[in-house]
Amino acid sequence: MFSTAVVDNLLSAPVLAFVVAALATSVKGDIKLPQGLYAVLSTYLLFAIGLKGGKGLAEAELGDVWQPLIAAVVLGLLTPLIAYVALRRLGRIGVIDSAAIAAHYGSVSAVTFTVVLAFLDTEAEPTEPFLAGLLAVLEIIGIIVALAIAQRSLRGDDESNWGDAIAEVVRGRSIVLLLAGLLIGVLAGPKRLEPVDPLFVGLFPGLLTLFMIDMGTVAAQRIRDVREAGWRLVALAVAIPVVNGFVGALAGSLCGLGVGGTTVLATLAASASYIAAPAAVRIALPTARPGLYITASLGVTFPFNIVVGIPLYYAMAKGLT
Amino acid sequence: MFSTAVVDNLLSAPVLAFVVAALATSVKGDIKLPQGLYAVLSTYLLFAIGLKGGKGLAEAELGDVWQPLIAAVVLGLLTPLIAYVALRRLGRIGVIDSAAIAAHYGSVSAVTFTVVLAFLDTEAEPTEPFLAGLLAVLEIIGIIVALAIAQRSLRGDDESNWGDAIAEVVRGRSIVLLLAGLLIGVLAGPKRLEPVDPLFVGLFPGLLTLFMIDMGTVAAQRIRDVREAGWRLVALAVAIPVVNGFVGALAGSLCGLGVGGTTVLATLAASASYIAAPAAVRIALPTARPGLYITASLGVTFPFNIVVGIPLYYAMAKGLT
Amino acid sequence: MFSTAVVDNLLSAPVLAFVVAALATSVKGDIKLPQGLYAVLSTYLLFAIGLKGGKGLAEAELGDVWQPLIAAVVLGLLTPLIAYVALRRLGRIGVIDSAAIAAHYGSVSAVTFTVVLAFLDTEAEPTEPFLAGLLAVLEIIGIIVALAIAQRSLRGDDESNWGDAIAEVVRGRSIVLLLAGLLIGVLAGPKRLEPVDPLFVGLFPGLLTLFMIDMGTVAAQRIRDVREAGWRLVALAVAIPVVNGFVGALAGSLCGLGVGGTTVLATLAASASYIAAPAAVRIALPTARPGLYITASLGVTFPFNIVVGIPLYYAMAKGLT
Amino acid sequence: MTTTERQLVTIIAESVLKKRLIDDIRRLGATGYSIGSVEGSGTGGRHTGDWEGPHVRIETIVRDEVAERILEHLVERYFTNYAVVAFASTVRVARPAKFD
Amino acid sequence: MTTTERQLVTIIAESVLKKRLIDDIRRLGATGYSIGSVEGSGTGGRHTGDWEGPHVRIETIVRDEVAERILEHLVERYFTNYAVVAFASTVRVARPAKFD
Amino acid sequence: MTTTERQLVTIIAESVLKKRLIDDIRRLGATGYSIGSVEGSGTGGRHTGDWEGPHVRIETIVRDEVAERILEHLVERYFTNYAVVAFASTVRVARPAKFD
Ligand SMILES: Nc1ncnc2c1ncn2[C@@H]1O[C@H](COP(=O)(O)O)[C@@H](O)[C@H]1O
Ligand SMILES: Nc1ncnc2c1ncn2[C@@H]1O[C@H](COP(=O)(O)O)[C@@H](O)[C@H]1O
Ligand SMILES: Nc1ncnc2c1ncn2[C@@H]1O[C@H](COP(=O)(O)O)[C@@H](O)[C@H]1O
Ligand code: NA
Ligand code: NA
Ligand code: NA
Repeated sequence: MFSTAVVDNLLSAPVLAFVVAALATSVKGDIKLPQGLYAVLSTYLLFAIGLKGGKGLAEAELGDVWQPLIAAVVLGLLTPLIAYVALRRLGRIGVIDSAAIAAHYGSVSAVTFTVVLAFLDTEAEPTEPFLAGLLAVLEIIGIIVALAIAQRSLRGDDESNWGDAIAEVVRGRSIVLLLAGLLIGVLAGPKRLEPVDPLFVGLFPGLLTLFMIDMGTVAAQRIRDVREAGWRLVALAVAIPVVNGFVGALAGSLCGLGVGGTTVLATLAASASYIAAPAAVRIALPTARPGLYITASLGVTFPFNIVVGIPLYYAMAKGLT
Repeated sequence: MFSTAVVDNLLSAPVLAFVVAALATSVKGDIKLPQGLYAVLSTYLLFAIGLKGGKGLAEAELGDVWQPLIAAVVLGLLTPLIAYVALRRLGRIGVIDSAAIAAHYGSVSAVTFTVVLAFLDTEAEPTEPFLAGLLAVLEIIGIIVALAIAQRSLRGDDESNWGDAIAEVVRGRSIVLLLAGLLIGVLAGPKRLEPVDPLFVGLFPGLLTLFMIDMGTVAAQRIRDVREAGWRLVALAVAIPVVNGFVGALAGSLCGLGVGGTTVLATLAASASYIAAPAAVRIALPTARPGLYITASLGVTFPFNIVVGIPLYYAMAKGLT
Repeated sequence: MFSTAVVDNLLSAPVLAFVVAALATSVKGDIKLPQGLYAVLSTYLLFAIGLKGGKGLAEAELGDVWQPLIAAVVLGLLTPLIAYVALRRLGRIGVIDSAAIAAHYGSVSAVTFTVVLAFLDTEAEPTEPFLAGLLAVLEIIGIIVALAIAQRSLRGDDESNWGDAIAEVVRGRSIVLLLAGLLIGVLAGPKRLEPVDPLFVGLFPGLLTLFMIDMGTVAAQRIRDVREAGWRLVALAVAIPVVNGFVGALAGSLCGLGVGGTTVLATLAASASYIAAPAAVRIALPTARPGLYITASLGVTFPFNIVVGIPLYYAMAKGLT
Repeated sequence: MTTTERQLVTIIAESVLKKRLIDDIRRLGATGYSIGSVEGSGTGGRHTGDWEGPHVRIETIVRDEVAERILEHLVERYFTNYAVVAFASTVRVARPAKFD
Repeated sequence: MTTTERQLVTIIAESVLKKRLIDDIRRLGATGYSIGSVEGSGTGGRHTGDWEGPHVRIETIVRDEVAERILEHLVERYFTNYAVVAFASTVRVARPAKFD
Repeated sequence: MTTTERQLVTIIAESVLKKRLIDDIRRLGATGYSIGSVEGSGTGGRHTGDWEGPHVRIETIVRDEVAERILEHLVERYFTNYAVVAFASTVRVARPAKFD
């Protein structure tokens, strides 16, 4: 039951591409995609996700949306706090590094989001159409909360950076592309967007698969840094998503999402950002060690969520809804 | 009626993407597409337009084509002259700068061409299949005429540049890609090209939409230069396309094109080049100020045509045919 | 009969694109695709070919595969030897250069492979699903054999390079992408890969056509070097593929492939590598002249196979099976 | 022809710093700059990877004292926490006024 | 080992000039060149943008007098009307003949 | 501020050599490097083309003797058979230790 879900997920094109690319890289096989394709693909994915969510919102009633929206905000506050406390107490990690890592777990991974959607498709599990909207909300709040923690502990000196970092996130490409997609999707609506469906809907799984090849090579390089990070952090990089995933599943079922939507919200809560968060943290907390937060989010949590986490959160969602 | 056409056009994916991207940029949001994607997309668009036109020509009879072809040549002569006179007399702009700007209005914008085709699709308005052929003709003649004006007024010194500039246009990527597409389309014909339709037909609206995001960011940056250009030029950058558009609509209806084809010809006449022309002008008229001709064509005329002009020319075409 | 096949092939989008681009380049028209697109397209093609082959292998029985596999190995041994002997005896070319060129003819051109598949599609000629597997086998063996020849004649000094060169091939992007595609295709199978078919199946002919534009420009530049290479080499660059093609056709018919599969195997045997082989040879045989092996494989043999060779091997296959 | 000596300051830094480095050098007196991108690795051990994009390579031609200021500023502000390398060299330009 | 001094001339210019700049330096005696691309901004105010593509950055190693000629030529021919920056610096090469 | 002189070694080479050139300079004492890409042409006549990709342009800041070693090594190992150009120039760095 759970095992079959794991297999289904593992044998889906995107996850399989990720694993194969990671293996190839670890045996020194050159499977790197050409320079620049990575940026093009992530641009496409973010914009396409936005469009999808926008089309959904165009048809959704406010009544269906406001509860999940609140749930997302709450998760945006909770998940970084959970991560921070765990890192401080159990991980014995310093204030700055803990806040830096927490920012990554407070934010979300858009790619993990797309993989869970693809997974639920193969499981023929319907999902609410407006979930991409929650993605945008979560991506921002989580980072801000975690940076706020850091600021307080740093007595808010170096104000400038703090402000810049927020701007970095809110005006950053990932958020702006996502919001632009949402806006266009809402305004145009599904009917008018049919001509662009072949690109933004039809090619989505394929381009996601190509992207996962790149992710596999990158993650494989990160895994080598795991030693430097220490077993404590590695353990937490598995434990935190599971806990946050469960909190997310709870929130999803309470705010009336179906099994599909609950699985997605759980996955979002469990996922760790490795694009928006690192950029913001690098600016706001320059003394935090990227060797820790990148390894945790990209080297451990991302692969874990992609391969094991998603089916796990799916099982949680089924149990709770 | 006209207003609904404006709304239809404004809410189409490509135009909406243009507007949203321009707004995002004006509030300092980073929605720039990755370096290099711009070049790839414009390559695709030009080649795909060529293929489309080629397939059309393969099926068209010479009888249907020759009149529109003559109309295109005439427009290639008239539109830059109209622009030049208006810029000299009404704009009080110097010879060189006037000729430089006129070259842009004499030539055409392939992107505006694709947007009007997409618009007519949504209006379920049929278009003649060979229009892309006219695009190629217009793109070249207009520039040459305007450069000729400049040459005469410069007493043809600096001959070399003048020749180079023509070569620049005729051998430039935009023309060559367009002609290559036309040739391949004519030789292979629709049947043999079916295997490549998913790329060159199916993805066209979507890739155009992505491209318009880039256009939006670029145009938004140009709009800032409008002050430098002065209100006179800005007013002319709206007036000239309207006049040329009307002349184009007249020519279209006279040469027996339908409402669709007439709208397209009017839009071509009204559109200003911002790729082939600038490159040619930069070489042929180095003393002309890009701050003027780029701002006029890209900062004012392009957005105007995309948002207001196309429905306007559509209304003209309906009135005249 | 043969002539119609030549015409069919010549008027197919990919071949037409190749010829038109080559002509445009030879009249100094700028039809070069944007920097970097080349790498993206070849990445796509290799991975897509692998997926296709993998899906095929997933459904094939071992019984169908082992004979063609042996045939491929035999061809991997024979074709470079034939090339080497011809170059030494008839071409009067030195040991190093002969071995270097032979490595190119021992290996294969994945693009030529895709063109022959597209050609057979238009001829409605079915092909065995596992042929891409043979591609991978042939690409490696042929190079290794030819380098072995060189090594022996060089009394194996400079061992390091020799080993590096093999690694260069086996770990090189073209092989790794091909194998990754094969592996993913076999593991996931056709059903699970349906979501990615729009990208990897639907767009294949179109993206191949774009790629052939680039190939046309590159080949046209190479043709200029033909003088330097000398008529002997040029003649051999036509003769060797014909001979190897015939040997391939024989092998194909003997190992029980149909007309389609036999045509493909013949084309593979006849094709010359211009990606994997040059990289390997540059490292293993630094004193060999690229002016010779690139001109032969890319400037002469590739165009010959694309335009004339493929229909010829098709005719051979029909005659032999 | 007569050429004048100026300083060419080259800065290689992680791309996240791009915007602020441009602002900084402008503020410190640079009249212009050129930016390319490089991948690389150094003592920090971290290589440039996809997830973070390549490094920026900023070149700016300036007067000696401006070069001084820029290098000082970089040392104080960035060298400790960021992957930044900077160096200055003497170049001859034909139109010194452009860089003053 | 013994190295010899040569001049490295670096030219940053709007991409529309690429072809002619290459022809010019070849004609003036350069035996080769390398071209990269940069974005940038300067006193001209215009930034490099998509519609025109990035600037070209041309490097050529030449003998002193060739460097002279190239800089002179650039000043006369391009500096007034085009966005061009050029500078020369002294470098040491191992194989001077290659650049003569 | 006080700056120290170091050598900037720039290597332009066909891309197939990238991996080995990096290994070589590391082994010869470079503490880091930056790599960009350029197209170009020279006396070898062959231009960089799509099928082989652009050239790599490697920059490494090193101590004088390391620069010596690198240039020597390049001459012996690559100059005869490969399209390689290399040159060294003196630059001033703020943090010399980083390059030792
Ligand atoms: N010795 C060097 N020469 C040239 N570039 C270097 C050198 N050391 C570091 N870099 C560049 O500076 C970046 C950061 O270096 P590091 O802070 O030492 O990790 C590297 O990724 C390289 O791009
Ligand atoms: N001081 C400078 N240092 C480095 N590059 C410059 C400098 N000034 C201008 N540039 C480059 O030259 C181009 C044209 O400059 P400008 O003609 O001043 O607009 C700019 O886009 C930059 O790429
Ligand atoms: N004089 C030069 N200045 C700058 N780069 C050069 C020069 N000569 C050659 N190169 C570069 O080195 C590569 C190989 O040159 P070559 O070995 O002479 O064919 C060329 O493709 C250029 O990128
Ligand atoms: Na999260
Ligand atoms: Na026009
Ligand atoms: Na072969």
